[in-house]
Amino acid sequence: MNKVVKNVEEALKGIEDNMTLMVGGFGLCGIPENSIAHLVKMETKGLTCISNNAGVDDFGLGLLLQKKQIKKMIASYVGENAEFERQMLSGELEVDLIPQGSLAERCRAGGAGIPAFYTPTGYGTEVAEGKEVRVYNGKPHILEEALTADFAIVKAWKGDTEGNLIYKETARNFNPMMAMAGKITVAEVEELVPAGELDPNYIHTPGIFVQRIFQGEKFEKRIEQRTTRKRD
Amino acid sequence: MNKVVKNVEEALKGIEDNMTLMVGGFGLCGIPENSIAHLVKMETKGLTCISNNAGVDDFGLGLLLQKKQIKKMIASYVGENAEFERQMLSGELEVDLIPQGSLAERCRAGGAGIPAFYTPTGYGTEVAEGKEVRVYNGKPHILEEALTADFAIVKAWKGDTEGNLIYKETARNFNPMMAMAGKITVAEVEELVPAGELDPNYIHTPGIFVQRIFQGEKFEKRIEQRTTRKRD
Amino acid sequence: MALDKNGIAKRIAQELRDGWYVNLGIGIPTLVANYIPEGIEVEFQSENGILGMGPFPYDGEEDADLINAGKQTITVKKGAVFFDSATSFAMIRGQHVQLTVLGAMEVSQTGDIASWKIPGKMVKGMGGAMDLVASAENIIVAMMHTNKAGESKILKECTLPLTGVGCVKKIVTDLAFMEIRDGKFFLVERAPGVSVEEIIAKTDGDLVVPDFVPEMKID
Amino acid sequence: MALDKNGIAKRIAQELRDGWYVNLGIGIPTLVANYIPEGIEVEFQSENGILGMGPFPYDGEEDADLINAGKQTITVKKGAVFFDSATSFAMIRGQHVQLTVLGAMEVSQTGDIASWKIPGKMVKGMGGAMDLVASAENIIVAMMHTNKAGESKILKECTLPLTGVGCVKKIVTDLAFMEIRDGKFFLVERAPGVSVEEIIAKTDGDLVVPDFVPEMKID
Repeated sequence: MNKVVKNVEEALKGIEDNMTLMVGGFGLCGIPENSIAHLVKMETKGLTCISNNAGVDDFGLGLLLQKKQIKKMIASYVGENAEFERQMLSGELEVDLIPQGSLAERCRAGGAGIPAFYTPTGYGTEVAEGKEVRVYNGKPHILEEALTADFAIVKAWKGDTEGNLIYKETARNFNPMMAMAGKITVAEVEELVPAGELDPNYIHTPGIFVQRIFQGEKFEKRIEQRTTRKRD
Repeated sequence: MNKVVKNVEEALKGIEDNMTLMVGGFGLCGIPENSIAHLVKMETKGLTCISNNAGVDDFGLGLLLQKKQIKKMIASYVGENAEFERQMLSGELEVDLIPQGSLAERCRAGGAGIPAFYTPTGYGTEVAEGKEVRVYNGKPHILEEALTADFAIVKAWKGDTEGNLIYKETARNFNPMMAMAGKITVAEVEELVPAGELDPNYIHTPGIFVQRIFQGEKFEKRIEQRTTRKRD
Repeated sequence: MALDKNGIAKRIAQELRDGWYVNLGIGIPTLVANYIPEGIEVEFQSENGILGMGPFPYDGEEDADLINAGKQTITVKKGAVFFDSATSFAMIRGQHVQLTVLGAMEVSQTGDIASWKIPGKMVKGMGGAMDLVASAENIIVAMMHTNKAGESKILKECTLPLTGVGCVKKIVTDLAFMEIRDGKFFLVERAPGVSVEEIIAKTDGDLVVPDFVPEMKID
Repeated sequence: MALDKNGIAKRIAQELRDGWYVNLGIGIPTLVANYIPEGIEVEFQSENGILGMGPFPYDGEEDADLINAGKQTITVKKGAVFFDSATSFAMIRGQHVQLTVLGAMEVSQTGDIASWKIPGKMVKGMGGAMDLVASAENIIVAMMHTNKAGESKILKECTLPLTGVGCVKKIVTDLAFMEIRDGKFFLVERAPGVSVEEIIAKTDGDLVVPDFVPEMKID
């Protein structure tokens, strides 16, 4: 099943104002840079973005925030983005903060046809407000519902023409679950290869979850916290 | 973290009468042959076994059934085992039949700290009896609870000394979820290698889920339905 | 003349659409893979953990680690992928598989299906069938119209324990192609040489018969 | 003399046990990895998807695809493994990680912890902290005993939005090592040169002080 589209324009066709997008990555690691850059060009407005983080001021989803294209952000940690904090505190931006593990599991659930599940995470906190509580194994749990999106945009290291994806190291993070949960899932990859070149035993995201795939033109792969040690 | 034990005796130490065991595999594919053979020798009785199938009369879990070591079987499909059917219809064996996808998801949930989840599977059937029903997206779903086990016994292709596992082809099946859900997880592998020999990007079961690992002495790998075609 | 198993599979194959991921059950459904219409591409998922199944292996090339959900030795096509059972049913439950074809002991006119148990007699278990019927957007049942005693398996209500409720959309038997419409069987096509009268006689449930019932076109 | 950040990390490192998988939060907790006691082996999990973290890379060898949960460039040890975020939190929620060390803005004497939000002022989000504190069997909080204004952060009740309820077991501050016992802080050890009186004065919650309070042994 050939899923290849010729470029980012074609890959993002159909994204409209007020849609919900899932965007893969953790911090600036494993984010779909080419698609984000193109979303800025598309000037789509009123987006709800589901992503663990909101980028930094001048990279990642921060670029969409600067252009005020995001109406609502669903994330777990947004500490590195001054413009985000400003828009949130001023009320311009709706924000739903979700514990990281619940965010990951809710995306997986959305892709896996599990509409809701119980988790101990967040019990007794703001996160639990309005949610059903039930005791299992002597411990209170809250009911969390699945998340899905009109489009899920993920970034992989290698992909084949069938949409099978392999991620590199910790750039995997949220990408596999979001790939499962998109009505249309778009994958941008560093290297696009013919079907049969990836070992079927070591594929992270089976192509069945991916509707469109393209090779990104350029990956900056910015490092957020460059930490090193001196050679002895 | 070295998880290597020297043989199957040491690997299965602590398994006692009336315990609950998860046993990996689908049909006879990817089953922990060495451990099953040793369980027969141990003569442990009153076991509750959670496994997708119950083996055939003279292989796999069928060996434990022949010796009447199993009190209760939790499975999804048991069609290939005459002794199983006899024991069940005579009432000697308790049987809990669970849809295959719910079985897989309940094991994963057990390993992932999710005590219960909603699924559409089984609504309106015997499987739903006594279970809570709730409508999501206009469709009735039933509440299924997590499964865990005193021991999970899985079979992998390659493993390293840290307990990291790689499965081969469709021998993966239930092994990864069961590895997550055992209080003690035992892995028997075809090939045991030093830490660092497996590519960290392509490991199916991270070693954190595995408490004991050993290289099996012998793998028969019996084929249940040998189907072939003639060369043109 | 009533269809044989391959005939049923051929008719079902005509329902395949380009780009679909398809799960084929054990028995007649497995044969559907042999009759994919020209010009369309479909991918077969087997719930034990594979996408991109190829044909059976050549004699002597069987691999014990490579089987389908019927436990048969198989091969893979280029672009295949292996995964665990939880991921496999995430695909199924999450409606990423567009079509499920499976066998049945009974179907009812409201789309109920019974396929896994005869109380006190046969208990094989439901395997993946309950997950498949609960979630699939398109379900085609492949079955014989009557049992060996000649009794209809196309019923007002199922008598055996159910596999799923109100889920079946299409049924292809040795005699007919029917759809479930408004709580009744609707006769879409009859098998080559089979009369509408025979189908009516062998159908226990309410059957809507349009003025003209075309004959199936099977090569 | 009150402990510095490295001193706090050193004291916490003494609580590590052989064979444990450990998750270290951002800030002081990250430093704990530098002080693993001799003769024990522990493995560090980072919730963005890695087990078996090694030290920071040498200058020029940074890999943008290889970071920890603090977004810092790292390296891997032999036997490391990468996984996705759902699997990562399956490890955490499923209690496969034996110890969590994290920072806090406030802790209460019943083990509540606040660490992610100052209403109207600072909203960074909880990241993985809520999952970690809800599930970990052992939680050690690394923090300063007081804020910059000198006010105690060791409280009867937290004033800020909670991260978790009744979950903290041990607290190591610049002044003291305390445990939560029966709804009170129990003073286990004092920092080198710090008096019991100073700890009492700077602790807002109920503090149980045994007759003899040993001084921490920090190299």
